[in-house]
Amino acid sequence: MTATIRLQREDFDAAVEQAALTRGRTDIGAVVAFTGICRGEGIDALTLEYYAGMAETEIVRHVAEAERRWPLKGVTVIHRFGRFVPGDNIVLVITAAAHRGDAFAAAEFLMDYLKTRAPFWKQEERAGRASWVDARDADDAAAERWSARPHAAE
Amino acid sequence: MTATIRLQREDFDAAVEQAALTRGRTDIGAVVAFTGICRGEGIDALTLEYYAGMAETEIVRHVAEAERRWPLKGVTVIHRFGRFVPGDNIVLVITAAAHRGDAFAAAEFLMDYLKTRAPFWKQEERAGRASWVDARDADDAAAERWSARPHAAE
Amino acid sequence: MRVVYFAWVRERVGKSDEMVEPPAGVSTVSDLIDWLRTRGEEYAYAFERPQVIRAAIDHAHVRADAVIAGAREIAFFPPMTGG
Amino acid sequence: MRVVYFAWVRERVGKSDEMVEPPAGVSTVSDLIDWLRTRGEEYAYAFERPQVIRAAIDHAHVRADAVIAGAREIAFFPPMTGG
Repeated sequence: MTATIRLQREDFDAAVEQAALTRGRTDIGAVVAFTGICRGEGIDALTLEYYAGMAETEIVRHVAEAERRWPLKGVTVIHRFGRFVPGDNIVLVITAAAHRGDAFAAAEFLMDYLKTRAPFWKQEERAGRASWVDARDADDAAAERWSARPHAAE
Repeated sequence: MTATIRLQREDFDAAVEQAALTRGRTDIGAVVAFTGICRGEGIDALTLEYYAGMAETEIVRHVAEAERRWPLKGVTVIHRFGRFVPGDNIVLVITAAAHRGDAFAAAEFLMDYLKTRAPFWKQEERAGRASWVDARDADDAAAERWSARPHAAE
Repeated sequence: MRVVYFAWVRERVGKSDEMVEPPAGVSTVSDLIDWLRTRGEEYAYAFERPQVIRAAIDHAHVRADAVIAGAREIAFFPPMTGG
Repeated sequence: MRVVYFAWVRERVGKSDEMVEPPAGVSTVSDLIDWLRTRGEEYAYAFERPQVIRAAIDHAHVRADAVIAGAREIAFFPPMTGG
């Protein structure tokens, strides 16, 4: 399987990434490309901070997990960091498979992971005031994660 | 909601279509782009026939149904017809929403529909011999569809 | 009324469309299939397994028991394989 | 060992990383949080709700009861909001 994983400040081009994944291949029947975009909704900007080193390691691990669960032909994950204004691209996940069900499932799995477990944090700017974005779903998961299991490293 | 629906012989450019859907907007947080591609697997070519008039009507109806079920900001469906060789694009479904769950669900719904209910038929060429592609899943659905319900037009 | 055929139904019938005037008593899609099968070997072949044939009336999927009165165009085709 | 902070934990502590030498008896992530809280107001503020703080040892998520012996880098941060 082809896997491309990048954390970068600069924008990405989904078409270029998808072409790189599928070029010259005839075993791919389905490609799902997810693009996450900075929404307006009263915010002026979004700043994304991440844990360099851990983020890469964690994404690589989850791409491997996706590959273990579904027969994938290729995966691309690009997560940007830095400052974004509404309309800017934030994240790209592309999955390629022979059949569409596998491509859809793997793309959703990777996005769910990136949303709740990858070490990234968003700060919003509204009317000149910055505040960290709350992770409601992640809070729930957090309760479970911190529950008392002796010496249970994940 | 913005909806673009096209049946065409010529190829499509997913990037151009996605840009058209999201350009100048700040209410879209998630875009799912599904591309269906002609696979090799021993086939030399694929020919796609469709029911002009009905195909458009049916796709429009199912895009409206998707819009009813999920809060979508935009949908693009492009289905090609004609002759394809392995690696060629066949179908493109793009869904845009504020949140990723809605975009993923609507894209899967539309693809499931196109696979089993839209009036398209594939013929394969293997070693110079043409044969119509069997619709295993659709066969099952067919049994249900033709079951005896008095005067039940769908 | 106009009848149109697709994919292997079209190939077996040997034409893509035709105008037909079924006799009185042919009131449902199922009746129409039964009547078409009497019109020659090519029709008997195309409709030899009526349970796998699908139909549409005026561009909308219908069941075998749908009434055909008032239909402008009736389509017959195998299970669909798009996408 | 090196301790690193992210997002509002970093802002409250007032630094992004530091070297610390916790005393004997500080054996788990939870112990380390309790000890850090004694180091000043900024730490008490950052860790005022320890149940919402997450931790990683050497780039892997761990629970509060994970043992810190042998760790090179321990990270503290709020629930993640990527994607």
